[in-house]
Amino acid sequence: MTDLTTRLAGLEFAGPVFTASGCAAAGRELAPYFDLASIGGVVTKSVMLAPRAGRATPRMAETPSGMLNSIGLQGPGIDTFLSTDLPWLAQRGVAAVVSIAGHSAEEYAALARRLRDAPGLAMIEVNISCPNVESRGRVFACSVDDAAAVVAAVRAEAEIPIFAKLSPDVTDLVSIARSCVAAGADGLSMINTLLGVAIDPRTLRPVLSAVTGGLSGPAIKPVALRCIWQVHAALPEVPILGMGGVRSGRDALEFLVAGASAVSVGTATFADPTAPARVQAELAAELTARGFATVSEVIGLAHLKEAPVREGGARAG
Amino acid sequence: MTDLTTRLAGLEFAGPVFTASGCAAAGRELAPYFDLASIGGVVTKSVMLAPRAGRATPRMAETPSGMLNSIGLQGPGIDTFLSTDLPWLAQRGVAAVVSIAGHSAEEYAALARRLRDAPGLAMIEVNISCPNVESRGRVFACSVDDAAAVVAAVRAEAEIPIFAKLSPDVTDLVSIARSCVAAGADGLSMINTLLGVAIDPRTLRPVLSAVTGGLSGPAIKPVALRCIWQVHAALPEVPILGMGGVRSGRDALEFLVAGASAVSVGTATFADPTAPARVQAELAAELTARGFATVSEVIGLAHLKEAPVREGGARAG
Amino acid sequence: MSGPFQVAAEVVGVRRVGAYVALILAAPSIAAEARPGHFVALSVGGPATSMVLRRCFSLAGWGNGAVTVLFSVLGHGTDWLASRQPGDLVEVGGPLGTPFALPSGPQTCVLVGGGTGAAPLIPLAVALTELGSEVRMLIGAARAEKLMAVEQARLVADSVTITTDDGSAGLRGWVSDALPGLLAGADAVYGCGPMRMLRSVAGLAAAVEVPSQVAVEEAMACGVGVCMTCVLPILGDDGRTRMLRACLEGPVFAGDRVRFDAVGTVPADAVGAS
Amino acid sequence: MSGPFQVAAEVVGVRRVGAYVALILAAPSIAAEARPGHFVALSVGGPATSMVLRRCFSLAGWGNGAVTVLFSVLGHGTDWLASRQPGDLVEVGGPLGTPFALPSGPQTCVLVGGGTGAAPLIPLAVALTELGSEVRMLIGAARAEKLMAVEQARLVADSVTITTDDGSAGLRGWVSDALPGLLAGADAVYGCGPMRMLRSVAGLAAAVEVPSQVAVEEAMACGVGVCMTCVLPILGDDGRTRMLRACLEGPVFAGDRVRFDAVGTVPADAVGAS
Ligand SMILES: Cc1cc2nc3c(=O)[nH]c(=O)nc-3n(C[C@H](O)[C@H](O)[C@H](O)COP(=O)(O)OP(=O)(O)OC[C@H]3O[C@@H](n4cnc5c(N)ncnc54)[C@H](O)[C@@H]3O)c2cc1C
Ligand SMILES: Cc1cc2nc3c(=O)[nH]c(=O)nc-3n(C[C@H](O)[C@H](O)[C@H](O)COP(=O)(O)OP(=O)(O)OC[C@H]3O[C@@H](n4cnc5c(N)ncnc54)[C@H](O)[C@@H]3O)c2cc1C
Ligand SMILES: Cc1cc2nc3c(=O)[nH]c(=O)nc-3n(C[C@H](O)[C@H](O)[C@H](O)COP(=O)(O)O)c2cc1C
Ligand SMILES: Cc1cc2nc3c(=O)[nH]c(=O)nc-3n(C[C@H](O)[C@H](O)[C@H](O)COP(=O)(O)O)c2cc1C
Ligand code: FES
Ligand code: FES
Repeated sequence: MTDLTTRLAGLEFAGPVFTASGCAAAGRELAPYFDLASIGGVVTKSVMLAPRAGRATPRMAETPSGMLNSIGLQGPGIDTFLSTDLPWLAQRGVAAVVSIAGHSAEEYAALARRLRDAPGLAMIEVNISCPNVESRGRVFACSVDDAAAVVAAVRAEAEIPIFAKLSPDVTDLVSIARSCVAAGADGLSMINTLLGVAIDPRTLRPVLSAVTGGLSGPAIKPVALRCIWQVHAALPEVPILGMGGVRSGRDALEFLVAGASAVSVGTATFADPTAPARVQAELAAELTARGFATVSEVIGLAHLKEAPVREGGARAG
Repeated sequence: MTDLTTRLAGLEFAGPVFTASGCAAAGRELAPYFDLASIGGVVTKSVMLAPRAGRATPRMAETPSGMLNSIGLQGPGIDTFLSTDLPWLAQRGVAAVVSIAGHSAEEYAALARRLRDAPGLAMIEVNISCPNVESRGRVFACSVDDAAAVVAAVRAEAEIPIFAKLSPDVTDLVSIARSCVAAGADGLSMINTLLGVAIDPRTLRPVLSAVTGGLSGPAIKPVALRCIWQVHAALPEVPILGMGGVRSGRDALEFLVAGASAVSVGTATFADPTAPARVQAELAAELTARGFATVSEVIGLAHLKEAPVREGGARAG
Repeated sequence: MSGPFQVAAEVVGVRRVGAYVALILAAPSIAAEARPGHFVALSVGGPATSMVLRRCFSLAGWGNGAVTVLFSVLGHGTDWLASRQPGDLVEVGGPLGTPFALPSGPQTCVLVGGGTGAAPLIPLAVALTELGSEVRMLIGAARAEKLMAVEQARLVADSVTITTDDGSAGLRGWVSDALPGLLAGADAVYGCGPMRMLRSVAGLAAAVEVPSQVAVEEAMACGVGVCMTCVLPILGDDGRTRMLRACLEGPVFAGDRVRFDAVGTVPADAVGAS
Repeated sequence: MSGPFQVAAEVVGVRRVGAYVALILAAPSIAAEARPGHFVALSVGGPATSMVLRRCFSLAGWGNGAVTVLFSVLGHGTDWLASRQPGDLVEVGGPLGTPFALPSGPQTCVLVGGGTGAAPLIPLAVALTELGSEVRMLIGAARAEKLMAVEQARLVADSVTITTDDGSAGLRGWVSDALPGLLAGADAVYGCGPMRMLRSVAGLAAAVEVPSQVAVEEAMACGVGVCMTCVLPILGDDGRTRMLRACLEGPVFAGDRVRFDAVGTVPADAVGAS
């Protein structure tokens, strides 16, 4: 039986599987389906300083093996989050990874300040896939300097580990990753959604009222594995929280050997609210079948010229 | 009955559906399945100056609603292509769009020179998704300057329309598109594949011997539509040959209303060798059912604030 | 209440009912907690499907450890469901959402269903009848063959009125044309169907000061409240508008709390509107 | 020859045969032009599937306008095929590839099949027998239940030798252990199966100067020669190595032309190697 205890940036988690930001709200709604304390932790929906109503509907379009969303970061704002959502998780001993989002480095810093000594808070995930009001709405994650500025601002305020969440929609992901780490990120979450559009052939108009949305689900898994592969190869010491189409323990194993230290399960939760717990259980079985004693043994294994072929894994597909 | 005649950069084609480079070889192998002269034309596999053996196998991995390939531009080289492949198409009155690839602007220019007054050649598609030996293997399509340099070099040699084929793996696609047009591209082909990785959970190694490969198929359709949407919005006068997951006439219609003037069918040809002709026939039925007299009427229609809802289209999905 | 539950349910029956398909699934835990207005989310397409989202359906009935949904085949998901065989397994989550609020005692109730919106009204009529209420049912559709659950309605309601847009059955016109005639002495109105219909139902009820409850059908990605795709503008007790989740705070809302004028938008006066 | 063809074929039969499934499809045009060594490509998963590539299978037989494939259920694609019902339609393309070259007259032939590689040897044995040849069949597998088409082999071959890795049926060991004993007086050797087995078969035949033909199973995306995924290094008449397509120039190659040492690589001396 593999020991699932997972270490990220010096912290210990019950397992290597987390929820994905925006795919589990603040955890509570998933409580009927599995014990939230049994997985690595709950990554909460990106919270901003003020309450947000989000984008107009339709906000969702199903696509081949994926979906587009344009929620627009609807949320209660940091005050309600701190008074209601976070305590609920803390009372139940659930490891909380709070995702924060803002429109300027200052907003991110203010959020990090508000989160200081919040009970039950394990880590901060910095969602830098937001438009930067100070540079004509360019997304922070698309610029080496903007990304670093946000991470540095959060670093200056936070006393706990921070993970920078990267967007795949960039020319040179590794340089963005480097700048985030140089600015003080303890780890990297990847990947956020790919920008996409869906057209309704009945109306001949975009399906989403916002026109563009974020593509997630199994469709993007090869892109996620590529991003993790490249960044782990360049920065082998930096822990990666991997995500993008993880649906099964087999998928999670692929992410770990590609270089992720843990994974988040997002879109798969919509088809199966038990997905995070199920994926962790399936992963445990895959690891045990191959005779691994700990999760850390497999991280990045696919980068070895000749990885040991272990028993128990069935064929691909 | 909609008139399918399609104009691209001043040229007339029998229809708006083309094959996609690398997904139809040089056309000949598809001749048993449909009349190659009945579709817009055949976009041939990117040809280089010298013969190429390509990458080691495995070169292919199936992924959710898509596939990865790392063929490595295997091909006969420009001499054999000119003596064998192109004449075969010309003799049968098939419109040939020749895709060229090189490792330096000079190589592209040399290819364009060799293609001068080649019989039956309609256009050149410039595949700039190749590593530039002069800038540490960075892909031309990922740099505004490198892309422009290649296009300008081809423009200087070619007497026929040239389309620059763009990669979606960039931070700012519109600026790359602009620089290609400024350098003399008559149109743009988009999108090329997304860089991806697949891991074999049996061996815990990458499936592809080249590790990374290009992701294609329905999985990337939302990304393709987004790229076409953005570039058409920025450069409405520039004709776009759209591709990325087109499998049906419904898909093709979505690409046209998003801003493409014509579409290429790639991966879908592997599941159904008749796909290019079938997609064109299905598109004709969709257009006729909605009462459109010509293909050009629908190009970019989804950008109108209120597109007319036409009859006959069934619900999305 | 310990639900909702996520189970692999065995198909016990699939029947064509007019233009619709009735799918009966063995799901004791879900059946035990089902209430009128609840819905379920069904996984579709099998192991190698490209459809990553579940399909949601109102519960049209339950009993003996089984639940029934009534649906029309529109796309690949419902087509796959319609082709299930008894014995097959279908992943189902439920009961989901906030059901209709039932009165404490006997009342005169008008139930209005448009298209597939008639499905949840059958169990609602049963529950209201058990409370000794008088149930007036009004069912509308585009054409006669599109009418849903009329037979069941006749069994459970005190009266059943039919409308069709083309007059191929019952009265020609919309349910909103027939509703006013049914409101005399009514204590409550319940509606389910297209947003446009719900808007007029809520409006007509309000006009004669009869409280109404409406069940909406917003496109849903998760159905359990975690994704925020299914929101619509709802007036709160404090008079402020919030974008609430149709899958959790709904699908049933008080008719006078839905900002019908602003559905599909984020009204400028909504909490957090930018 | 006007093929290959792309048709929607009706399933005429699906049978379990030991560890394998026999799928019989009505495809007159394909059956009419089928030759031993040809294969077909089958679309899998239905309209909303996530599987974008076809699955390729050697033709195990044909006649009366139908073609038969014999396969083992490995993943979602073969699982979907195994669950087809008579009357269902399956998109099929074929006959594909370059078949075995047949002798002009009677010969003594040794046919070697490993695992699912036995499938194409059945029609090959029939064709050779029709030419008056003596057919010695050698079939190997990991375990007894993994042996394919042994019954059919006994009907069409003059002799049938069996090997299993674990000795659970026939001789313990690999086909390569049994082959030498069958080469006495042989004019030709035909092989189909895993690359490792084909390598030793071609080697043993060459050692006694008997010409061999081998049918390879490279992963294929298109099956018709347009994608270049299925290549392997083949020696040409000019003594130069080229990366040729298993789906078009193959799957059958002369045993002495396959660069078995370099399969899975691009040998430095290959035309166009960088
Ligand atoms: C709470 C709720 C209750 C419902 N109850 C019923 C019912 O009792 N009977 C019935 O026939 N239908 C009902 N629907 C609508 C039903 O969910 C859709 O018809 C079904 O999802 C269509 O799936 P498809 O794959 O066949 O169609 P497609 O059009 O191919 O589906 C494509 C996508 O659109 C979504 N979608 C399509 N139509 C709708 C719709 N009207 N509402 C929400 N999402 C949609 C699907 O979920 C999927 O993501 C209900 C919907 C909701 C939200
Ligand atoms: C020319 C040819 C002839 C074949 N003849 C037979 C036969 O007669 N009987 C039989 O049982 N099998 C045969 N195979 C192998 C058969 O194609 C695979 O077993 C099948 O594709 C597996 O599909 P799957 O979805 O069930 O498995 P998965 O492993 O889920 O398939 C995943 C992917 O891998 C590919 N793949 C998996 N295994 C193979 C393989 N061995 N060869 C090529 N591609 C593969 C599939 O095409 C698919 O793209 C043949 C293959 C080729 C190329
Ligand atoms: C509906 C939805 C909402 C999301 N909201 C957020 C968010 O608020 N913050 C964030 O960092 N990522 C958000 N994401 C991205 C996911 O966290 C994840 O990075 C992405 O979906 C890829 O993982 P998946 O394929 O498992 O969903 C959202 C994704 C979806 C589908
Ligand atoms: C096997 C394969 C080979 C390809 N080879 C080329 C190529 O040589 N040149 C090129 O510009 N694009 C090449 N492409 C990309 C396609 O032309 C197309 O841009 C991409 O696959 C997206 O379209 P699709 O989803 O319809 O396949 C190739 C794609 C595949 C799948
Ligand atoms: S459907 Fe996900 S929150 Fe309602
Ligand atoms: S499988 Fe495509 S060329 Fe052989």
